[in-house]
Amino acid sequence: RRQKPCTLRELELTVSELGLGYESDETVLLRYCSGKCTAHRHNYDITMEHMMRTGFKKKGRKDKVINGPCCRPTAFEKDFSFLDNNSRYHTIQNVSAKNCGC
Amino acid sequence: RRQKPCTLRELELTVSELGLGYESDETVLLRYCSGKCTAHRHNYDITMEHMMRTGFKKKGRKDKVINGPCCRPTAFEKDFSFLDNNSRYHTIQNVSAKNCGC
Amino acid sequence: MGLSAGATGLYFPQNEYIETMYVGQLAGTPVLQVHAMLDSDSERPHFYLCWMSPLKRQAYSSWFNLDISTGVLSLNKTLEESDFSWSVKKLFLHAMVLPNFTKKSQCGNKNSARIMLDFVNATMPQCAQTDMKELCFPHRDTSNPHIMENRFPGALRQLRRLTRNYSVLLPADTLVVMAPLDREESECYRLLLVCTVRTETLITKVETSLDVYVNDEDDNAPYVNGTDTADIIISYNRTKGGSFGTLFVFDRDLTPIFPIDKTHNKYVGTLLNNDPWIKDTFDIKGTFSEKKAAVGGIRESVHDYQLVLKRNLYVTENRVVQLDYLVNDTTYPGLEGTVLLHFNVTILPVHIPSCSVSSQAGKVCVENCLEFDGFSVTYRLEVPDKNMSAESQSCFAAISITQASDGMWGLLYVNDSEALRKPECQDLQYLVVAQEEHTQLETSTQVHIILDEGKTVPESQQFLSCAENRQRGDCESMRGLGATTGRCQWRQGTDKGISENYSTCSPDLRTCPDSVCDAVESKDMSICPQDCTKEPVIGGHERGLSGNGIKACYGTCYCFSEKCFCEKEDIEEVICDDMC
Amino acid sequence: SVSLASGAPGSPSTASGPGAQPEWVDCIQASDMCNQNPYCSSRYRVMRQCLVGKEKEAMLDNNRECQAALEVLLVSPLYDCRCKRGMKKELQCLQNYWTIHMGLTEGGDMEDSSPYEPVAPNRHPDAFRLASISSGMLTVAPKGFHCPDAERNCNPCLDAAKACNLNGSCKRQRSTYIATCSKEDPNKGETCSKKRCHKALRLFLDRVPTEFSHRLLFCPCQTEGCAERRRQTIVPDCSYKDKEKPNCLELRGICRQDPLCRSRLADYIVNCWTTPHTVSTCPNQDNHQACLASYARLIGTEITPNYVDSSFSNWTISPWCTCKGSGNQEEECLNFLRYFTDNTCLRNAIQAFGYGIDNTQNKNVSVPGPSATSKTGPDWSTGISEHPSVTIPKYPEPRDGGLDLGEDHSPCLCANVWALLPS
Repeated sequence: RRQKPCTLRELELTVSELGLGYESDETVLLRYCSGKCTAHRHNYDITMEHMMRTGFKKKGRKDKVINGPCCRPTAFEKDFSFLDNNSRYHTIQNVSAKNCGC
Repeated sequence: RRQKPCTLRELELTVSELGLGYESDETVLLRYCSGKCTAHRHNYDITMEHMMRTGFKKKGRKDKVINGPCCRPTAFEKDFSFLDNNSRYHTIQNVSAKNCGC
Repeated sequence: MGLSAGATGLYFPQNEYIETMYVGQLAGTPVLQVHAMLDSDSERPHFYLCWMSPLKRQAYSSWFNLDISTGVLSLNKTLEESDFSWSVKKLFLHAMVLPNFTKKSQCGNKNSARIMLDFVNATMPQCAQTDMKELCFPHRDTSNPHIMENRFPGALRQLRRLTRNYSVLLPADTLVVMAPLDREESECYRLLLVCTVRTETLITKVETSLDVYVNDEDDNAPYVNGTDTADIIISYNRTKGGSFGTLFVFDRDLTPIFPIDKTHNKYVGTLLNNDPWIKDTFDIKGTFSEKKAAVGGIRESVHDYQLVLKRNLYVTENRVVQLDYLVNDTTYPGLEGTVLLHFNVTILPVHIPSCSVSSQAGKVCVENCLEFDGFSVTYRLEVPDKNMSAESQSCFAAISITQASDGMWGLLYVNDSEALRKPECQDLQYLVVAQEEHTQLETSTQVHIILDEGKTVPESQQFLSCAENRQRGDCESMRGLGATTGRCQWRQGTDKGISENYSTCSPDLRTCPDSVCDAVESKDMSICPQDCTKEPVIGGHERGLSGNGIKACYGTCYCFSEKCFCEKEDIEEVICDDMC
Repeated sequence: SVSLASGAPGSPSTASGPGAQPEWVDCIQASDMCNQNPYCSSRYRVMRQCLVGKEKEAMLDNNRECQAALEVLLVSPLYDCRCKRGMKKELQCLQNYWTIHMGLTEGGDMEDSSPYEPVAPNRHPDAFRLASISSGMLTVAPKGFHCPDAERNCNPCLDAAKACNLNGSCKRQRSTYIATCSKEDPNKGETCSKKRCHKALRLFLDRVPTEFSHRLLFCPCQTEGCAERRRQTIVPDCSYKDKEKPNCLELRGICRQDPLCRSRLADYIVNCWTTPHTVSTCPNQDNHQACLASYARLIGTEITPNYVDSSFSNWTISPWCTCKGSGNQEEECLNFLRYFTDNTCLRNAIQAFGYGIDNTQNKNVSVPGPSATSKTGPDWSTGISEHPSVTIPKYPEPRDGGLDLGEDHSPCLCANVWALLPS
């Protein structure tokens, strides 16, 4: 089970399946970021992991921190417009990733 | 319960308590990023949250994605040098955050 | 105080004199007396005040007179209050001593005495108010006399305070050396001086110690204690700079290493052989050390001499030579100032018998290659049968050999894994040829490489770095780059903190990690980043030699192309959940 | 070489009134003033030429032009100028100073006078002298360094490192010099670049307040671990040790070639060394602070001193040098070494820094105090004046038999010479 690095993935969906509340049978090629950022971690991340496990508790802290770089979009595709099932046009921004990074 | 936004926090630790494996009683002021980035979310994040809940399963995908911007250091403090308990010097990089961002 | 080297004739045994001056001291009052040591009975010291340079002629110099023959410094004028008006507290004068008259007023050689006068703006305290110690032995007179050994006896110090008007009861007011001294017998004499002061009501005795040093001069010849001959055999180790055999030369005199230009005991060595081969091949290196004689702890010199190779010796060189090395104590006046040392050198040729392929990770080694030093052997692969078929020729590129950077052996490695997939390349024959660089002497051996049936690699699989794996399961199930057995190998560390025995996944645990980025590993960083990486390492670690590789690591060491990590491995990875 | 102490007749800035601190012109201003005066600036140029070559000693002594230049400059502001410690362009100020004073020193074993402004005398000198008169200092926890958790091993040097790490500037500066001093110097194959390390150490000691830097250097130790940490403060493997130990006179010679080192060595001796038997153990009325500051400023020069080992009770400080191979100048060499290895003022100053001044009640608790000062000068012992009988005290026993010449001098042969003197 090799840890796949953070990359751009694609999935064909209807607009309704985006979960944004629009009802439209038009389809969209949703691009999203998934995979591991293990190789981009720093000493900070190892320390945060350790603190999350035991360190914070010992110091009476309840912080929840991210213990590694996140695989996230570094840019989004331009606006996407469609006609919903009530024949009305909508334009939505920043729904599909253009490229990803840690 | 109001969600604290992503900010820089401080904690005084010994080097041993950093969990990096070094044994030293010297102390360091560890700065880290903690808090929510809810205010910085996009349509993409709402879609990812929806896909993680049901969307991916329906499409037979097992992706695990980040469904929101992460509260992470945007810069680290310079090197930190210390003498360990065997009287040997070490210098470590990127262990303490300088400032945070979503 | 340092006497200039080989100072013969008159010299000051003391380089600094001090006295305190008060208001109202009359002209003619003696201040202090300087002394000079003689070298012969006929010598007569002539004392002069002098200036380190014309600049140093000071306004106040005319206030003093130095008696040319007795060395007594006295006042030319009565000291008035006005003479103490400035805030200065310390005036300096310089005295020099010559065996004859002179008009020159500049301090000639470096050997002059410094006179420091403390001017106190007050009248001289009466005897009763004077502290006994100060009366007898002024505390600031910290200068210790230095007397050159083997020199003429004479007065070296005036013990009485000339500025004080009291009568001397008993004979001793000058410290005198009665006979020539020998430094090799004692370097220093600690004298106890007792000053007895009697007033109407009281007798007080004050004691102090005075250390009189005996300076060294080169009055001892060098000698050999034990053998003056070294028998040396040079075989495998024939590297430039190699040193062989040690011979010792002793000298009871000192060898000052500072300042370099003023060494009074200068040792010069000369190789007497004028055979050019010897001069191009050998050198003798001498080093000095100071030691204490067993008896009395007197300092003496030890020089040790070693034969040094000025170049690498060829494997074929085979010779017996005798080197004669003359050690000369150039500053020793006597005749026996030299010692002759002999180095009998036998140089054996190195025979390159045969080549063997050790099982260890494809190492090819000429017999005794591990001991070779100073000459190099290169390895190459040849086809055993010159008129082999075209397909077989294409298989030939599958395996290659490289020279170990840190040793005398060759390393066989897979150069083209695609070629190994062809059926005709499952059974390969090679000729490994070893050649000595200079003499071009060669030897060779046959190598037979058979591909393991079960381990043929599917077309698609791309070779990744074993080091990327963080767990045993992933590691041992993977075919990694450089894996000599076809599979990566897992090493489980047991120590708690940062340790050299860290857990990691390796292509071959015999050579990786071993803190050596060897010839094969250095061909591709992902073969063994544990030994070769120059990239940052995250987590507790210690870098290897000259900053490469990972010598010690906390927990498990795993590496990606841009970074390595040292991390405890006992947790299931926490991924970012809903709190993002 | 000079025969004039400062303020001799004919020198420009005779101090006025007792104890008044003359307002010093710094040697950069003095040089500018001289350069604005054609008569002075021409001589100044000549003098710089005289000091450039290797033959500067001969030039100063025999070259007429050099001497004439020196005579003019003696009455210029350049003669009495001084430099401020840590001033801007400190090195240039020192170079200007030595341009003149190079030709005026007594030379040989006589120490230079300090180019820095004299230190103000200590305002309450008696405070520490009471404590230091007792035979030894204290072994109890020092006032200045209380240990937070008594049961755990008390380590004031660790506390000093913690205090530094919790101060942003100190932490950064400390990390900078440690990283520089422990980084391998690949091109030279050495473990580090001593030159760069020395510069980083000087920067640290110049920029970081003494409350942090002196705590790291002079923290008092009662365990070996603490003493080893204190020894490691300057990263000695890089800044201090070397393959071979040079002769100390050679080291002093090298230092005297460098204006910064020469100045700081002179300042150290002026502020940290008193001739034996003066009342106060430190110059400037027991001004310990001045001594510690001038010691710390020697770190990062050729003469960088350090604790020689991790002993905590009887520690010794020394530069990295030996008196072996000194020939007939061994006494001079040992005298120089003694400025560090046998310096009562430095020892008291360090102990005073660590052991708070007023803890005097446990006087009898003795820490092995400073070894008896036995410079090669006279060792005093006084017969007690009693009516009319005569008491002759015991012959003074120098430390470890024979003349205490420190490192490795053969003991002197003891001889009694009764010189009965004045009656």
